[in-house]
Amino acid sequence: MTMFAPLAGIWMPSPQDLRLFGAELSLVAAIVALLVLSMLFGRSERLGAGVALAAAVAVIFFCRDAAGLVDTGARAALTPPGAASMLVADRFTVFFKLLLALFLATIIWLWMTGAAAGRTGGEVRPVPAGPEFFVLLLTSMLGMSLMVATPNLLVMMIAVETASLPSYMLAASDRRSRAGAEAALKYVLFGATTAAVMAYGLSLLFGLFGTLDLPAIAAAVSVKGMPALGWIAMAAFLVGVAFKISAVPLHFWCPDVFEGAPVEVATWLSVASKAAGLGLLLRIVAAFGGDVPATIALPLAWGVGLVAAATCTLGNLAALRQESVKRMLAYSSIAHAGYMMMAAAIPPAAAGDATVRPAMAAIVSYLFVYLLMNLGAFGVTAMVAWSQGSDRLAAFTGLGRRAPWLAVPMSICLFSLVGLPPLAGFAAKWWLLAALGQGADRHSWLWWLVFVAVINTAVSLYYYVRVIRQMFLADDERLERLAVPVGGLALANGCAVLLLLLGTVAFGLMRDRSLAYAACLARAAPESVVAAQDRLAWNGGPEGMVVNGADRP
Amino acid sequence: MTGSNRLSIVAAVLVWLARAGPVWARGPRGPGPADWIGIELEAVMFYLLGGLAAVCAVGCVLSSRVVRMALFLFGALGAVAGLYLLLHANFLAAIQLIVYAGGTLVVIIFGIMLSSASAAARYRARPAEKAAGAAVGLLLLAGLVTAVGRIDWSEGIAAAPSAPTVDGLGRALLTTYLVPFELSSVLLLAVMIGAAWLAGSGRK
Amino acid sequence: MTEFTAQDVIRPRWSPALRARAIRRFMLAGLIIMIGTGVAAVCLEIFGRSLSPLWLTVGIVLPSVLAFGALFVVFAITAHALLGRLLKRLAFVLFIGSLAGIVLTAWGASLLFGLVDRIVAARPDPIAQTIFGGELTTDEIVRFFAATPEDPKALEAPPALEFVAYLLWPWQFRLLRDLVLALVILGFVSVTASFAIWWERKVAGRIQSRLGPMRVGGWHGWAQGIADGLKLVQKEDIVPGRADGPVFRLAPYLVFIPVLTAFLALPFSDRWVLRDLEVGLVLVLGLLGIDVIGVILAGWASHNKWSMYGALRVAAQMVSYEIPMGMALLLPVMAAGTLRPGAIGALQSGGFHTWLAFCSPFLFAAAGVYFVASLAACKRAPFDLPEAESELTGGFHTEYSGFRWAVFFFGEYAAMFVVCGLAVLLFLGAWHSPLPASWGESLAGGSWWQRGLYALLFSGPAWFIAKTYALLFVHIWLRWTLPRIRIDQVMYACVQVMLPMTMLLLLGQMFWQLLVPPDGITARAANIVCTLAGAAIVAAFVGTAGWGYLNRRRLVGPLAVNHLPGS
Amino acid sequence: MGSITLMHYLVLGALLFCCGLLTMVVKRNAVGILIGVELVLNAANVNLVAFGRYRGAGIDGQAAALFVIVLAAAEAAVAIAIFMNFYRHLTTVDVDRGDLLRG
Repeated sequence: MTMFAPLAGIWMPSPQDLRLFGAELSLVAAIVALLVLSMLFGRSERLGAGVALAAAVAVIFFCRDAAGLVDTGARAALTPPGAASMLVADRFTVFFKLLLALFLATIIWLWMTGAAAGRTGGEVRPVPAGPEFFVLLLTSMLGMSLMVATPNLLVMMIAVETASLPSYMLAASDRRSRAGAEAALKYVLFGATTAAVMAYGLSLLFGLFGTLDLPAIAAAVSVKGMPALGWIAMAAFLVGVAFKISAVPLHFWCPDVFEGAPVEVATWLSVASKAAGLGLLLRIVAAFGGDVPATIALPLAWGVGLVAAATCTLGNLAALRQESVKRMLAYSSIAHAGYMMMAAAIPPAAAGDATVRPAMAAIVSYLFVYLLMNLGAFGVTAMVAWSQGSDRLAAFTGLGRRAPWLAVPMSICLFSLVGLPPLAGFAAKWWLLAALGQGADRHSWLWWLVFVAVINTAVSLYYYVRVIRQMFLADDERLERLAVPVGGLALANGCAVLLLLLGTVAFGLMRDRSLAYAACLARAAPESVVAAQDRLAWNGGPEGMVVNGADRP
Repeated sequence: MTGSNRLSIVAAVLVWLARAGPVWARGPRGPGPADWIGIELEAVMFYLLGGLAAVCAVGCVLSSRVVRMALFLFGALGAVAGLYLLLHANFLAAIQLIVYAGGTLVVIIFGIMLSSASAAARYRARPAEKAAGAAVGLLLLAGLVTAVGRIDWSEGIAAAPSAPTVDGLGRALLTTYLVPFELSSVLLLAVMIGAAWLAGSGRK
Repeated sequence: MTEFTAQDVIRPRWSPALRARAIRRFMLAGLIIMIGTGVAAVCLEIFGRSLSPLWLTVGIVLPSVLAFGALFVVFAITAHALLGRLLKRLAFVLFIGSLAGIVLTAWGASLLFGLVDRIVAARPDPIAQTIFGGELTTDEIVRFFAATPEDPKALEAPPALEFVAYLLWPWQFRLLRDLVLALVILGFVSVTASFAIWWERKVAGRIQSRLGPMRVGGWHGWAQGIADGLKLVQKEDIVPGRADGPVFRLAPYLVFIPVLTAFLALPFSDRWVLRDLEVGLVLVLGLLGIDVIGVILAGWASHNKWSMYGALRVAAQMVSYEIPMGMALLLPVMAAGTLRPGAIGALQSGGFHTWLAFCSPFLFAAAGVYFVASLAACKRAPFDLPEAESELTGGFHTEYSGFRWAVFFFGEYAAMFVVCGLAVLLFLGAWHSPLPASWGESLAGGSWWQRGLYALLFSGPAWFIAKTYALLFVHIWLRWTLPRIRIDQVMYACVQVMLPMTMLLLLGQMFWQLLVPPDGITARAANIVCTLAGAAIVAAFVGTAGWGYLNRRRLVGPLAVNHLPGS
Repeated sequence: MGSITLMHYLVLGALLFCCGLLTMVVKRNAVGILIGVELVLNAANVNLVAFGRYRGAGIDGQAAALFVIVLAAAEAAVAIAIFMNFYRHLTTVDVDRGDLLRG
């Protein structure tokens, strides 16, 4: 076209590139649409929820599309030829986006339930209000889905901020709550501090290696080695990632925010934020596999392992003495992040080695199961908190009688969080430990991590069972039955049923480890994700991260 | 003494002064007395601006009033903008002034004004904290400087660095850095909306 | 001549004895530092051959600066005491002298620098420039002058030439040149400010059917600005008891200095610019944005609720209006494809119709939007909420008096000049006259009077200054004509009117440049229409003024008019 | 002698970083902590631009610094909005006063 003649010399991304990132684009489109629509039709919350739901559906659709494209070998970098790639589209990112989209949909479900409860019941139910809430939710999702999709440190940092900044505001989204204000204050101060340290680390890494492209940095490291400054810079950069995962010693924000923030937001952060952080960590750790000498890969793995052990131990110990169930779940989420980090600590082996992939798959399946367990537990806690006005342990008294359809799924979710056998939580944990054990064939120190994980599981039994005991064994006749919105019942029971189903299926497949996770996901996830873990693309593999857009069609 | 006499004496003195003149102006050039003050302008500017930035940074730590801290931050920002000019990053210097000093800092000062009970409000650290802070800070600084100093920065330098132009930077932002560029624009949009929503008075 | 004397307004704050003691002390300090520095320099020359820049800065540069500072203070105090008396007799001479001085210094400096540059260029091998050692030596200067076509190596130079060489030698250093030019700019800003203060009062008087200042200086009280300045300088130095002292003292300079720095990149003509930076426009915009901080801090540090309200209004208003202002500036930048002020100015040399404001309808609208936004960014009426006298008793400068208050006003008028200058530079043909510069090409390269004629008729700093002053007049005119609007209206106008408008204009200009071929019929038609509209506005402006002048007796009243020249 | 090298800028960056970190640790006022964050981000920017100049990747360094500036602006806006929200509840921004959530 003559119109664009002045632009002829400028590079433009190809339509296929854009199609591969349709999920992100639809998120951005939803954000803009939300603003325009609320300008046209007034500030309706239901409109916001609708648009966000539509965005979630669009993301799922585009993920299926992208998965198909990725299967046929399509790759995108969104940079002009010759420049290092800024984004990658592989099965791993597609899976993460799918996970986030499903989760987003359930969060909106939870929100609708809460809004309905607030409208019908006489209780004062703080509803995070306005289309802004959904704008922020979608933006944080955009940041999270980009966190796992980039091999570039700069984009990683910006994506982390894009995920964090809206989250800070979401935590304060109930403006009448003092706890929310305080939680947001702590969250933002913590986050800003870690982000600044991360930026400093990034600047040093840029100076040391002359690039911000992760594979290029790994290549430079394997040639030149890692100086002391490099370790400092790496540690400073990982501080920002550890903040997202809420790894010890950067976990302080987590319980406060989960307690103070509205429950939808707490649920969202408990899974999505950690999942994205873990994906980012995996990408970094995995980049230092392959040709990187063991003198560099091993200390990194050791560090991650130590932090993981400390994270799950501290999380579990702190959860023991909590009276607030939300806070207890917050510490439990710290502990679970620790479990998942353990798999990231398995030192990546040479390209094509079988050790890494079970670890990746373990984390991926753990995340999926964890999403269900956490959603159920937080959902029930939300119902109780909404009708009782408190989320202390005392509010759960006699729930088995007062609302059996909440108490039973809650118990299933909690047992699954412990990791008891017939449930999906057990299968997830089993694969995690199995992956660790497989890695321990080569690095025997990994047995220590297995040991720590098992001990911690035993410890965690105590505080989960405390809630169950309060629900079924303690009762007070004076307490009346709970009025629970139907949507909430559906959510909690849906989670529980899925957990049971998954657990049963997985249990049957437990004998063959290598098959188990595949089969598990095959039934759990939509068809396009079936082979997600089979095709997990890591550096060095045949479908590894694309550098320089070399094999773009 | 007549006027013309006086004038001639003055002229003689001037000529004598000129002949005596400053040693470095006289030449001959090359290795010799003219070279011993081989200070480049860049070095002097660096020490002035860097010194200002460092003093302001230390002032930020030591000051107990928030407004003073903001003022020190302003000094540091300005000095860093000057350093960008020294580093041939003209555009960045201008952006630093517009966005950082003219935008971010105004927001911060705005926040201080709205959130402090009185102009004289002070927040003092406890002595133990001060001591611990100083020790940790100095240790950290020493560690960082040692680590930085142990690296031979001269290796692997590409060809003579050319000063990037505004044009080049603009092109890079829309090609190589397209993804971060668009991402940060979405981020700014969301932040603008969210901040206005959060700080608003709560009316619907 | 009236009976008014400068002594009436100038009440010395110091007793003569005190002043003399202070002068002695400062002189002594200066001398001691100078001698010490000299000794240090000699010692360094004797003992040290290599010296770190840090020590050199601490040992020599800083003391020298301090010594000069001390002597400057002495000079200032003395001058301060003398000026009041001098002003009475020499006001006119001073004014004319300072104007002439500024012009001559700028002009002479450029000639001098050009000469030195020629000498430098004549040298074969360039070496790095340092503070104390440059490319040139005095020998080379002498040789440059002494060399004749017959004997290029002639070294027999008269001693006077050697002396001249020492005078010329320092001017090869950028730092020194910048210092001189910075002084010129300072002088220009001072003259502009003191002139604008008087002008504003005169215009206000005319608009309100009265005379305005008539006493100081004789003819229509023209020295009022200078007298005001002197009065303010001599007033008592008051810092409110509960104010935050250092911040209170610092704030006026944070307003003034950034604006002064903005002149760094503001071109008065293609050659009359301190630094024609690649990012000049952004830099000017950034520096204009910084003075908000000074204003906010002034309001905060005063510990006074009126000041505080004023400061909060400033923070909201100025920061908000910078956005439409900056976005309106983007349109001419898009049209010109550069951020370099010199290049944008040079683009518009083809006459009235090539001025950027008339190139497309969007640019035409953007010029208007920019002008309104710039009014608000300078907190001028009708957007002068921050200092609204009737509600805030002066706003952020309620507690200020004396010299610091004067600095605020210098800053404000300098900022007005800069924003008007930007409008002229970007939209109204920069330093070019309405006649196309190409008509005068034969004059441009001719003898000195031909060149002068060219500058006067076609393009030169005079045009830039004249056009800027015309816009400055509109600023003043609007202030005394329009009522002040409410703060919510101010914010509404920015966020919901000007901002969307500039965005649409930006989009429109983008499509205009993509779709409309620059020399097609559409572009030409738009150009003609816009030019005619612009010409009509100018004609209406001049016509209204002329009609008003012809009917002045009826409009203003004989009492005020009888004093006018020509009445 | 006397010429400025990359080392000079890196040491300045380290100094700014340490001062910023100390500010974040020592101050009790939330805005004070934010100012410390800005200092650290400036340290990162000095590093980035200096590396860009001296290690032959000018555009990359400056582009990264540009993004850091943008992030700093966004972060400050969010932080101040949240501080205001906190101030509405407690009429202070002293971090130690936020003691509702404990455990």
